[in-house]
Amino acid sequence: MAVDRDRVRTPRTVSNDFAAGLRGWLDAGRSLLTGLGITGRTAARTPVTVRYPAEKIRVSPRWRGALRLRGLLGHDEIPLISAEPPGYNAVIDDLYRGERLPPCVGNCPANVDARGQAFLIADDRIPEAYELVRSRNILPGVLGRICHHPCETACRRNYYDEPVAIRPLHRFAYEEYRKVAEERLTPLPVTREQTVAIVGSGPSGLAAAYDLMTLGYAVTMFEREPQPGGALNTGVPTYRLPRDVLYNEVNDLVALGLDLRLSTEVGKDVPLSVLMRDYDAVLLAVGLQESRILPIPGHDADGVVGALELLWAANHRGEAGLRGKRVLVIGGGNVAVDAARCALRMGAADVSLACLEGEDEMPCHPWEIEEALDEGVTALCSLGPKEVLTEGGHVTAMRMQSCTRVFDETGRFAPEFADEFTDVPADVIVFAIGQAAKLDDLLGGTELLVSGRGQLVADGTDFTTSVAGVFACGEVVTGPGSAIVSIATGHEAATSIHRFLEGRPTDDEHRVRRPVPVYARYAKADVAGVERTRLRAVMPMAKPEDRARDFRPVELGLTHLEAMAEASRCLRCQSEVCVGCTFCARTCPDYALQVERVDDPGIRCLTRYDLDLTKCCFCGLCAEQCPTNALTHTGQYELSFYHRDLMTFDKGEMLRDGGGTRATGRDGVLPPSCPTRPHRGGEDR
Amino acid sequence: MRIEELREHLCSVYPDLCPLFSVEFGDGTLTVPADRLFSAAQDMRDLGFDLLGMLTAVDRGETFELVYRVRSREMSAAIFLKTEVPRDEPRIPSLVPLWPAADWQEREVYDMFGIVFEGHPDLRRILLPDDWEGYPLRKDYADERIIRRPDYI
Amino acid sequence: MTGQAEACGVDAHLLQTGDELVVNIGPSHPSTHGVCRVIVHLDGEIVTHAEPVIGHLHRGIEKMAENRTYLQVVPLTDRLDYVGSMYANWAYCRAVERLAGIRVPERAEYIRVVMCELQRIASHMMSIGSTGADTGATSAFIYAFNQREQVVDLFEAVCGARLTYNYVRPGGVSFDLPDGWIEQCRAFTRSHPSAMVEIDKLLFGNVIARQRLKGIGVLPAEEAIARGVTGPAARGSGVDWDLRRDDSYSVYPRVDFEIPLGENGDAYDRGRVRLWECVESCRIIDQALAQIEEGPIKAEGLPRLLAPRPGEAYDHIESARGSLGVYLVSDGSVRPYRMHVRSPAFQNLSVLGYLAEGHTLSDLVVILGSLDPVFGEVDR
Amino acid sequence: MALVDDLGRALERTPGGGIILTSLDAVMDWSRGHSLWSMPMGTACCAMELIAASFARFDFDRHGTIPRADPRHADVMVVAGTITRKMAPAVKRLYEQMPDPKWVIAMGNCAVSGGIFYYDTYSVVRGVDEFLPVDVYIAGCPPRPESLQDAVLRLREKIRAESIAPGRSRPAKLVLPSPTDPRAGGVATADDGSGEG
Amino acid sequence: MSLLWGLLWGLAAVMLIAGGAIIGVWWERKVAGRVQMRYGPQQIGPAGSLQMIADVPKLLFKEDIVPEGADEPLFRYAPLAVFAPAAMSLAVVPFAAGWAPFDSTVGALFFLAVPSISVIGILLSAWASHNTFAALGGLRAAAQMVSYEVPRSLSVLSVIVLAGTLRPTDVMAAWEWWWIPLTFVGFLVFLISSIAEMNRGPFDIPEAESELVAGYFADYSGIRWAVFMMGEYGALIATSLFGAAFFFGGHRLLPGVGGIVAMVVVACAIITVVMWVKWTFPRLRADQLMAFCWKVLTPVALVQLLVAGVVAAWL
Repeated sequence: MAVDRDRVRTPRTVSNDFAAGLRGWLDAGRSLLTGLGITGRTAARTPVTVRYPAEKIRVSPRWRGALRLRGLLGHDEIPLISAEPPGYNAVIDDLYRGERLPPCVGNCPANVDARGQAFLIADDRIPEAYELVRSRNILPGVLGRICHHPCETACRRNYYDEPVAIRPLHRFAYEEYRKVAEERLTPLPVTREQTVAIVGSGPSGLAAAYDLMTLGYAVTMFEREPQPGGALNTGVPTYRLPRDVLYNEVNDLVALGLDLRLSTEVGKDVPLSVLMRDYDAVLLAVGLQESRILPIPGHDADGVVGALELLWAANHRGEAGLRGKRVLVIGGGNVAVDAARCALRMGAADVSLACLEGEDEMPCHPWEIEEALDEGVTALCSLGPKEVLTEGGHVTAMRMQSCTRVFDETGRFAPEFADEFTDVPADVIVFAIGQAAKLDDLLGGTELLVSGRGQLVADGTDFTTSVAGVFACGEVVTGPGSAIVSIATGHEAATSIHRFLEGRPTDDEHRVRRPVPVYARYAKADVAGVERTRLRAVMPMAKPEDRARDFRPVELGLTHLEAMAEASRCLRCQSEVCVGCTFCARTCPDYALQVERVDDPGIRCLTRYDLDLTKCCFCGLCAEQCPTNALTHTGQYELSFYHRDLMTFDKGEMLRDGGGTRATGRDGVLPPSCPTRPHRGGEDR
Repeated sequence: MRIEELREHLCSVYPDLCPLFSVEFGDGTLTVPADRLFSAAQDMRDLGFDLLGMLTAVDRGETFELVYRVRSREMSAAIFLKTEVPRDEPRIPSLVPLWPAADWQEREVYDMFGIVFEGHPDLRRILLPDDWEGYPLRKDYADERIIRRPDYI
Repeated sequence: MTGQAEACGVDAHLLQTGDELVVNIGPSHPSTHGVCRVIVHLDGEIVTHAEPVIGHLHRGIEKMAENRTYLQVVPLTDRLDYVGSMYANWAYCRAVERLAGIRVPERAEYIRVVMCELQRIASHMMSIGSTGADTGATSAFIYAFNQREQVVDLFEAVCGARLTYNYVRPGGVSFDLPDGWIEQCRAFTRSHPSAMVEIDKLLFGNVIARQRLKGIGVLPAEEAIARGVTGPAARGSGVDWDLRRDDSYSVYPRVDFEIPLGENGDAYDRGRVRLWECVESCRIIDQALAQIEEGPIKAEGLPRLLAPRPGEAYDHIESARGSLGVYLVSDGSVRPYRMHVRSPAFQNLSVLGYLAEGHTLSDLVVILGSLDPVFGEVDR
Repeated sequence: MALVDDLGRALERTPGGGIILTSLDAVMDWSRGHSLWSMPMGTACCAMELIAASFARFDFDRHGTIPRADPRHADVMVVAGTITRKMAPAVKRLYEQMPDPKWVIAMGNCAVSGGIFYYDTYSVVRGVDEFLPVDVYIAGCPPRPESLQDAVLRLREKIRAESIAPGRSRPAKLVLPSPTDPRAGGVATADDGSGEG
Repeated sequence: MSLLWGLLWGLAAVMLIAGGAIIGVWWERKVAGRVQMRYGPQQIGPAGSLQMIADVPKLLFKEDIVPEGADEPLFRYAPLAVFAPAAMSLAVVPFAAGWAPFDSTVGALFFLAVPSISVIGILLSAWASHNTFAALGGLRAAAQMVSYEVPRSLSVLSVIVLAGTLRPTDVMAAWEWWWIPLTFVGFLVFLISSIAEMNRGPFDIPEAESELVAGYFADYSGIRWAVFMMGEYGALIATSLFGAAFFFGGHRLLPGVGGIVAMVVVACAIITVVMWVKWTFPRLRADQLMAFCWKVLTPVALVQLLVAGVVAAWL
């Protein structure tokens, strides 16, 4: 222990005095001499003074000097995040390391630049916004409707009031882009002679195709179904995704130069070995085709259907023989909820959904199950399927066992059942507990390794398979997941193919991986009493009762003005440009900041940003609350003025260069941790 | 005296006032009507609560709520004594005879709220100039010199 | 200073009452540690009656707190006890955390303890220094102040301010320790005890200072308890009462330290108690820095506008002057309904009249200094 | 100051006096600037920085500025800290007791405008310039000791514009000569520095 | 002729003290700085030596405030009453062999008696400035006056007993080497009591900085306050020169012209020690000073006188 070493021990009691008599007097004399000795020794040492005008103390990087704005709306440009496909990860990584990556961009699996899109839409440059989004998320219109929007969960406005509606903005951009699509779609030049074949036109294949086309390769795509889109075409119900949106966006790609061959099944019409010979690289983006059925007694009775087959029927034929029947859907994921809602729309008398998990831990998205419950689906939770009860080959009921716990303490899937059973009467049982890939005819005649359970063996990070030149991406590698995750794997696979075709190893130290962002969990800001302009644009929804009757779309889009207003709500996080969100003025204890901005859509600028330095108490709360890092404390401390009115700084002066006004303090004082930023209290940048 | 015995003693002596007392935190609250304040304080003093920690008042609209915090060192327990005083004539017996520590704190409460402590040796304003009219910490204190910070949250 | 008396509103008749001379140690005086006016009735050089008049720095912080959100009150508490603003921050934040039921992460508690022990050293340096200045040894004040400058540098490196830190927040602390800070702090705690021994020799060991300080302003133990005196002023009289050990909060149970006590309760004992408390604080800091480990520094998921449940909470800590308590009443809105600060300096100053009888004028100044009042906290 | 004032006026009237007066002014301003004895009117937190400014680490004595507690011996009153309405008459009285060529530095936001105590208080004077003529304002809460020394240097520049003869001050550049002067942004300053008396 | 010579010498003494005060104040601020780990004045002249050049004209042109209710003439001329004794006591200091500006037979007695007049000056200024604090300071000075005069005289007496005469030049002539160790304790007593007499160092009770703010010269501003300062530094110079002469042999240390230089050097050393003592120790209370003088300094001085007497008798 550091202190024990030195010889300073605290005395039991502090009151001591000179001894009485002569010894006391001698000690007193000696104390005078020791006093003189101490001052004498100190006089010999060099003084500790900092000779002010010549030498100045280097203030600490966190010194809270006068405030300064780094950038101002309308005065500085918002940096857009875009780069050539292989280099995009590098751009995202150094933004993240320099703490300049906005949370929405960071949390999106494909790192779509939502901040750039909001800026462009607010600036009324909507086609550019669409193209900016399309460079990373290949189907903006489609995902504008079905994405599970992780960007909105990470949006910093959750902390202040309500998150920015980023997904509806994608959808709005798609609708605006349609008007100007023709003249903007010019085929991408083919600059390299190597060719790439892509099997399957799902989102991952399309993303890879787009990347490779921008790099100059000639890409041919083979699709088994008569219409493109893969799982989006067959799996997603039409009330959530009208098919024309999907086909328009795929045709955009064809217009850009993609050679798309529909209803040609690789493995049947064209053997895979031929493809591997003719093309320099092959990408298997086939997704998952068949839904898994639990091998429980009675599973082969008629009336038992797989979820994918039901959804295919609903999407294409609009009729699956469920009129007036009681339908029971087994499973708790998004596919199960889609199946249940489709059954409802196909005239099923009563639809119920049974899943292992409890009320609040269902794997599907909360807003999905809410909409389903509104439309009349009944959810039976914590029930595990045991046996199908049949009567003469027809399904009459399903015996379910109540489940007490789904995951054991280490989080692995090990459900525990209590021994009480309930019989749920049902005419049709739909299994939506997972999908699997049907690869036997595709891989016939090639040495591609297949795992025991029939899954393709592929590297999860490089998306290479056992055979050189053959790559795989999408749900066939990652298993069932969301569309945006497949698109992200598409981009990674395209990078691997590009490196393979250029002869470089697919994985070396130059390859930059996407950073795994960590964001503070925001407490829900209670929005009571918050003025209307700060709140989120309300997405108009059709009424629940007439929604359930047919397949017309559920969510209706935003109008032009609504979208621009919503886009201007974006705080432009980490862009070091003040957008006048006024949260610094609200949190200042002395009301020293007055921030006013003009808010009508399109023309959005900061009319007033006054700092009254006479009232500011240099407490640093404003700089911490600033979401965009625009407001910072400089190192300026020499703040003497002759007139009191010189001490109020207006918008122009706030932009002054913070560095060297006579103070040694450097600018670049990073407000330590805006409560919504990752906890790595940044050192001086 | 152990804390448990203290709890029984309190419940037995003041059954009607239902004192709530948490043993684990070692502090409790005793709400006493104004007239029984001095006797309750005297009991506390005899029980061994020799430190008067805090003495303050809160403006509860039509009444002032006086909060005393007495602390005993051996038992390391603390009791909040609370009383209500009507707003129109706020009079309460002073506790200076029991704890001299209350002297200046009562003068401060008189200065800020206008609550008169009977029996206080020298009840004058302590923080504000002597010629100050009005009692600032009352919620209805009107003073044209105050500029209110705009309600901008 | 002729017009001193009129300046402060003492009317003329009070000046010459009989043979007693009324002297006004005015609100601005080198040795009143700020703005305190003492009306002294002198019989020759001997003080017959001394009455401190305070309120010259009364800014109505408790009234202001009723119109600020819970986070905006923290910069206000900096200005309460400006020599030790880390305490006021911590006491207020503890009251808010107890009111709103916020759990503070481990690392934040350790950082708070280290910061407050450093603040105790800085505050005691100011107090020991001003004892030296009152008795005339300005060099001792400057030596003590140099130690305080080193502590202030440590604070500036962590939270960016020299005096008003606004560092402790409800739910944790606002910044994490910069890298390299812990070594700098360890170097200080190693060199500080020997500097304390040197100041002890220079100031308290000196025969002239002992004559000036011993036997001055004797405060008996039971009188100290009765009058609510806490902190080093009480420990000088032998009252063995320290909240860090007796009411053991935060991570103090995990560090061991001694409580220096005086015997005869005079200005000398109060001064030396403060001096040896600084050495003990160094030990606490070393042990805390040894036990600290990585982790979050702020409670997760705190809303921007804290609105705790209606109710009340009182919490206190051991500041450099005594038990500093904050009593918060909340009505469920984002602003506290009532905030009261139980100020130890206010309580300790109330014994000045009692102590000063029978001493000379120069001793009155020394007694005032030994009670170590800071008038931001006295007048609030 | 009567003796000095009529010396100044006499010099102004005599034909050749102007030259002597300017040189005498130069000497006097130099000497007053370099030996500004400060009267530390420290009330609150800024008093801590005021003390720190005159101690070992930021030595004020180097600029010839000694803290003199007695108003009679001081030239510049440094008002450091919040001035409440109970304290104001004492500050006013002490200012009047200071001998004549005297200046005031308002140190810290509380002295400049009440700072953090501007809103919601009933007892704070919102700025010392309500009852004292202030020469230099220092922003900061509390300002660093170097800011106080910078203010003393600023005051020296202002004194260089003054003269013994009343009402005859040379125009001084009152806008701060700092490299990136907060006011540099093309905004017309309050006055062009003609400097009244 | 002696009147002209007196006027001339008076002017010379005032100039010497003014120059000494300027250097003294600068040296005091430097010593204080170094003791307190800082630099002291630095900006004017090499190492700030010309700092007083900036202070003096400022003080000259300061407003000369006479507080209302003050006794006008008394107030104006009290500082002179403090300054004059210092100048006069300089007259009897034996600078060269057999030469002192005013070589009277009772020079030593004159040197011991004259400085105590300055206490009257202090009382005058305290009474005239109609200020409670000044009055307290003045009364304190008067109360403690006698207590330090007695040991001061006794300590010088021991040297006179050895020399056998009161005339400073003869004392210098009779001075022997071994007197230094013999009368060293006497020198210490002399030094301590003259510090008390000059109201400096641990005994600056009349103008206690932290209690009475500025004691008796609280209400003097500008040049009148400077005259008080010159009085104080004048006394300091005179006492250290006298101490160097009587207790360290003054010009007898080195033959010829070197003697004066040696004397001045020893005087500067004494001044530095006095300043060092001022910035190290806290301040005594008035009654503690009197107790210290009567109970400690006077017995020690008597013992020293006894020793000196025995040695003188044995010689």
